[in-house]
Amino acid sequence: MAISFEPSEATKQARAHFHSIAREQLRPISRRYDDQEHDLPTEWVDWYWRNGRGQAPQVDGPSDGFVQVCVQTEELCWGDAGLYLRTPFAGLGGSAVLAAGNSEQKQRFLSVFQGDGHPVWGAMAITEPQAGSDSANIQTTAERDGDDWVLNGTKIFCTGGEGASQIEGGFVVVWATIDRSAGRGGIKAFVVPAGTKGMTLVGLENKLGIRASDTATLRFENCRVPTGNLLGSAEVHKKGANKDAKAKGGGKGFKGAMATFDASRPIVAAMAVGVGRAALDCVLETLDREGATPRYDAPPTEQTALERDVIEMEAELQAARLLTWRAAAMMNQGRPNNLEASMAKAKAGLAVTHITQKAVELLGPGGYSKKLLVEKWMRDAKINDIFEGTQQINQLIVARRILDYPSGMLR
Amino acid sequence: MAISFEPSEATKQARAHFHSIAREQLRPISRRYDDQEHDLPTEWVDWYWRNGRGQAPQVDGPSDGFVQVCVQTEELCWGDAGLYLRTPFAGLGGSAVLAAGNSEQKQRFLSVFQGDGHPVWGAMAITEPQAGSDSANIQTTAERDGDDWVLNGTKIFCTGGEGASQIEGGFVVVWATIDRSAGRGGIKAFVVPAGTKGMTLVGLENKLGIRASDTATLRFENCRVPTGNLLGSAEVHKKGANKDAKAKGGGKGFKGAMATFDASRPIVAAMAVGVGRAALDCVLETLDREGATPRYDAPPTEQTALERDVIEMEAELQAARLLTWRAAAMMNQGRPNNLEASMAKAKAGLAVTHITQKAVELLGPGGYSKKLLVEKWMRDAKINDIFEGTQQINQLIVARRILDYPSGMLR
Amino acid sequence: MINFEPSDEQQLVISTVRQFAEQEIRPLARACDEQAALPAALLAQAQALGLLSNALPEAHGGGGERSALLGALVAEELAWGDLASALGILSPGLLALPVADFGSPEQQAALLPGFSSDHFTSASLALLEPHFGADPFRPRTTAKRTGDGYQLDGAKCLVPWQTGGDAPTPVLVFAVEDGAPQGFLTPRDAPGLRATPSAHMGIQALPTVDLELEGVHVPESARLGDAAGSDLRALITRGRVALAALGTGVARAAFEIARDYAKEREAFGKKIAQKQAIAFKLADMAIEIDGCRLLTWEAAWRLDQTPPAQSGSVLREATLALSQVRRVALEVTDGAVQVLGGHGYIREYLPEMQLRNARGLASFECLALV
Amino acid sequence: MINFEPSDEQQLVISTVRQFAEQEIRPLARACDEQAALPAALLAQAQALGLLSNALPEAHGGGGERSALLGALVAEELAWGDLASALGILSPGLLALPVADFGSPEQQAALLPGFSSDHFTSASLALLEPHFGADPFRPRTTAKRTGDGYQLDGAKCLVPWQTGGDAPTPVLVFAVEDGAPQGFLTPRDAPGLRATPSAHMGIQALPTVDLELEGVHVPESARLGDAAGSDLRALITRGRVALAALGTGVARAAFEIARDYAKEREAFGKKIAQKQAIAFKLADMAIEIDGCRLLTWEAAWRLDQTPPAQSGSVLREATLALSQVRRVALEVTDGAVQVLGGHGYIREYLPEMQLRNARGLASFECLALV
Repeated sequence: MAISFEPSEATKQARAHFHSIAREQLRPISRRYDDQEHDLPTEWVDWYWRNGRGQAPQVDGPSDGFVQVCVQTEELCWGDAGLYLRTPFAGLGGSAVLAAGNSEQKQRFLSVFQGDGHPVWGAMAITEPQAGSDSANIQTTAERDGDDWVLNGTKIFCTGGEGASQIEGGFVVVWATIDRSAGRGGIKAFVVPAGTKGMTLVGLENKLGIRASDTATLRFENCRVPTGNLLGSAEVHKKGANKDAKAKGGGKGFKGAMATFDASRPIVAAMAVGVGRAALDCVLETLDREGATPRYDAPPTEQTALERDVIEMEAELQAARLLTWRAAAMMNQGRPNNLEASMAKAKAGLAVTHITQKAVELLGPGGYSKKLLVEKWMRDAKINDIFEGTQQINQLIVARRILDYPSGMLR
Repeated sequence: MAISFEPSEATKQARAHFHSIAREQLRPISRRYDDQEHDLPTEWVDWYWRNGRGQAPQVDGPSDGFVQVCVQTEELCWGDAGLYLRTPFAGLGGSAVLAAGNSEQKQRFLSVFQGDGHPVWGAMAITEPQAGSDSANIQTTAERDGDDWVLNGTKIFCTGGEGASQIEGGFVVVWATIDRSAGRGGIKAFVVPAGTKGMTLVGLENKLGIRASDTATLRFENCRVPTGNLLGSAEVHKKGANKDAKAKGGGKGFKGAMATFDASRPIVAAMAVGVGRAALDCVLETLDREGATPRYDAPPTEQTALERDVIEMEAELQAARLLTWRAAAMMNQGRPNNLEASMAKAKAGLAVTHITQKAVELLGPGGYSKKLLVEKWMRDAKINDIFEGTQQINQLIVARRILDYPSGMLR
Repeated sequence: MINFEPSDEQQLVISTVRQFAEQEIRPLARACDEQAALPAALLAQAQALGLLSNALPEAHGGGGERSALLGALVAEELAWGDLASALGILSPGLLALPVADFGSPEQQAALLPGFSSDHFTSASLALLEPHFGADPFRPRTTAKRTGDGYQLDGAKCLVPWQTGGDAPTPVLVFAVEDGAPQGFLTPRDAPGLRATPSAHMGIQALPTVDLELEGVHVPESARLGDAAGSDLRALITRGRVALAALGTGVARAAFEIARDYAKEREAFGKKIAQKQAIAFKLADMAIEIDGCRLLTWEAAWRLDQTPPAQSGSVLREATLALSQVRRVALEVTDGAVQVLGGHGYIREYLPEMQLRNARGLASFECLALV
Repeated sequence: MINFEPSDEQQLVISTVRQFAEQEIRPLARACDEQAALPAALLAQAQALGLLSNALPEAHGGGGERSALLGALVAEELAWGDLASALGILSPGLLALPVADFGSPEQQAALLPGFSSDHFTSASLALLEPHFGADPFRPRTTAKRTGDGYQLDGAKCLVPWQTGGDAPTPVLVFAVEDGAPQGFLTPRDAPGLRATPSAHMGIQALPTVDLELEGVHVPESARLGDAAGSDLRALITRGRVALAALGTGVARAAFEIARDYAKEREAFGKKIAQKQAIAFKLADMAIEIDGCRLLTWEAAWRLDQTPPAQSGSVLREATLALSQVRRVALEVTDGAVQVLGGHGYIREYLPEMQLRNARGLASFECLALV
């Protein structure tokens, strides 16, 4: 088929469906859970869990696949990105299980998300106090002891980490090294079920935005999980080891984590687009109401600064959205999208940072006040420039790809 | 005395003087010598040489010192930066002699610039085909042979290199290594008089802008100069050598070249400000003529994009000018200004690139056409982002200074 | 279904034009700029590819496969080779496409067959005006009804003015008639029409003129679309999509040169591409260029979902795409000059020319159409 | 003679305020933001420095050393400590300085002595309005002559509303009388005046209110400057210089935190400051901040060459400075958040607060004066 920008019928229906959820379920409680940081947004969690986990109506016909997922994510985050992140999802932990787990593990850890029980959460724990975006430098250790792996270390910035570590049925996928001398090759992922002894919720971060989301610090002290909770193989491939062997069995360690990011980046970018659109929509609605709808045919010397700002915001947002959809569409075809996913994430994070900051400015003192949600969206938006790989990390990945440099050539 | 932005009387008079030179001598021939690339602008060269080398009227009272030099440079470059660079000056070569030469050398090489003879030029040759801004990596060699130094190598991007190498009385200061194993410590400066055997003018660059200026490639093949033409000492200080010794005698080698740059950067920044102001003045005059004078009290939502652009251009230009003056004022007090000079150069280069590019846009198809000089100023301005240390080099110097890092810590 | 992969047919066109740009346009780009002329042979070769002909109605000898998206794909590739050459090659479309979209049957029959031939037929459109603050949507040039036609008065600038081709075609002049802009097919040798060659910072190889129109008389039949007229908004929309595609091509070309230079050039013992300041700049360029392309594709695709007469309904998307491209093409070409340092500033390398060309995009309207 | 070095006296003021900011303001900044309040003790300590008193006329107990430049130097240092605290500390000037510049002898005698004392006297100015597109130069709030005074009607927002001090001072409300804006000294408890606490993304520690004015009556003597009136343009000019200085301080504070963090933090085996992407960003911040400071100094210095009533003649310079500061303070604080990465996003470090505070600069006018 040819290039097309026409969403499938299923995508259109899903968009409408999630838009109404965003409008009716999320927006009304947005301000409250921004103010009441760390409170569980029970209305949303329960509503979502009870109402088919937000499932969109089934539609026959072709599917946009991952692009549709992006559209859905955009709609929910148009509603509220903080609450979206607090939704009872398997989250990045679930993606890791899907990407690197065997079928028994998928069944064991993920079926609860389709079950009839209470809401559950999954999460992923990678970042450590001294590491930041340097995920190859993981200090948390996993040592084999009989039929168990014993984890020791501290993880920070674990999105969804409270729910995943505290509520029965949930789990945290923890990245730890089983052989520090092996560098990246020694890093493996372990599923730690909620409530496992030795896993402690140390605290939750007070944040600039996405305050409804629980960003946790988790401590692992002699935390034991059975060997069956290791995702992928325990084999360690040292630097310079046979590449074939790496590709076969070892690809589920560090590279597995990275592959999870490739898959998650378009979703994260779509989150960003949703927040940015919320702010832009608010500006456009205000302008319409005030009879100041931007002109696309203004003479160059008569265009207002406001018109130019709005045009730039619209263009930036749409560019971010299309880059996101492109990265998602490549996943539909099973094509590697490491470059395109990083492009989308880098662009979306930056674009919505600008768009939301500009929206606050354009709305004047009102935009700066807490009477509108725009100020909150500006605070929420900034996370997209930071988490799941900062702006700089994504630039780095893009740069390596376009230069065709291995990581050693450009750091 | 307290902080003051009031130029001295001498500076005011010099400004008026050089402004009228710029308007009457340079502007009328601007377009011609842009079109007739590589032609010597004889009207300007002769006028300047005959008319007291442009000397400003003597004024009693306090002097702004180097700040006045910046003001004068700004005025001339407001006239035409390409012609300014073709002015019979001792140039950077002269600055190097002043900074690193002994009194005999100063007399021998510089007196001709005050003399009654024909116009003469000085130039500095550092850059090499494979080195770019990496001036520590100089490949041109100087070998001692009896009472001579014998130079071999090729220099590119030598501003003023045609006049300095071809017209009797002029000279080129050539940076060459006398001991490659010593790295920077082995780099020394040699004065090569115009017409010296073995120095060949290979060619002149065809450039984007400043086309009236002669950017030369010079080849040195067994080019002999007497030992008395070495600036500073022949002693080589190797890496890790005693710092005191370095500070005493060796400071006139590589560090001497760098000091020349510190002194020249505010002047180069002032050149940039002059070109940027030419473009901005043209925009402001056009707006005044069209009854579209920018308002400084426009309500935020009614400000035109044009007004915002002009305000930004004005602010950027003035910020660049003040940073330049600050770096120059520090020289008056003999204070090290490496940080401030690099700040000024970086800011001015970038600011006037933007200002002139914007000016072309704001003037529409007319700004893009060759009927106005704005398109030329845009082409001229870009050199300020590149020569005498690119944007990146200046950022690097600023970064090292603010981080208090030696060069080895940040490259 | 949302899809970003060109079809086989689209891919074939891209590959063909890319090869043409690489082998025929790019090698001549510097010389064309310095000599301020486009070789007739290049235009003839390009015409032989049948890009325009393919888009014209079958009834008049064309292929009947009009597609703005295909036009955008072609424009990007041509401009990757060289912007001035691309504008020259696409210039027949400045008359042919408006006539195809709005022309009366008689106008179509008279003018279109010439553009479907293998010979390059030069053509032009006069929209931009030289006064400060000129508004392309609301020209000041006037068209007044006279007894047997119209009288045109005003001034135009940046009008492509190539010669060559079997017969000189009229220039399509936009003027305001009773408050609404309309196009008038004006013979190049009409009394009262004076063309003065003009020169610009960039696109030097494209011959352009300033036009003065003083009491120029054209017959009633010269009005594009006859009684029905034409829609300038539709043309500007198509012009903006074309410019967006062209600008994307210029930016991509400059980016690639900068990238390759950075991988070759050493400083301080490393390739300069290994410096974050350079590498990240290149990464940003790549991201922005892809964003521009996707915005352009979307606007073009929307045009293809819309009857030509209603093209103006896509003005928003076209404007968004072009506004990004104007910014990005300038930033990328300026950045490429910067990456090349001293070599960026000399006319041995292409980025300085690409910077001059890219700066023009801010002022252009309807210098090409899709 | 052009000189960028502060005099000994200027340097002494800078050092004193810098020390105060470092020792008294900064340590409380986070707690003030979280608790949305400024400790009375902090305001009292700041008052004891005599910054405002020094600028007021000697006739009313002040030091008679009014200097906008000194005001700018002070503002930068205070805001380096914390913007909300700086605004609180400077808020008495919102009434005292306009009264010093424009007040009638009676108004000066009644109001100024209180501000020259060692006690912090809260004061306020109401200029900004809540409607979309509000124009600070042309308020919508109206002042109508009545038999014995004026009737004020309208709405204001972002009005600093501290309490404390010996006696509550009137709020200086700007309203349009016969087409020209004038200031009216309005008692806080005037019937018809309703103050509702407001909350914002940033400057949370500064108490602010929305004001509604419905048929508020003030006597004839409430008009600032009596018959002569006052010049809003002059006040806005002084407000812009103050904001520019404050914004420079915020940016400098965020820059320093980012710089120090980058020198401490390791990634991939190196300090992150050793990465060009970080180092160059820090270099750009430093350059832009210095540019902002110099522009601000120049505007302030020009104010000092101008009689207070003609301050409006410096509007251009003040606007240029503030326009740069608005951009730079936002970019630098956003950049600081970025340099700190995850730590930039949490409320353990100051950059996230500085970003929230800096964003407000775009909407502020006359939240402080020099």
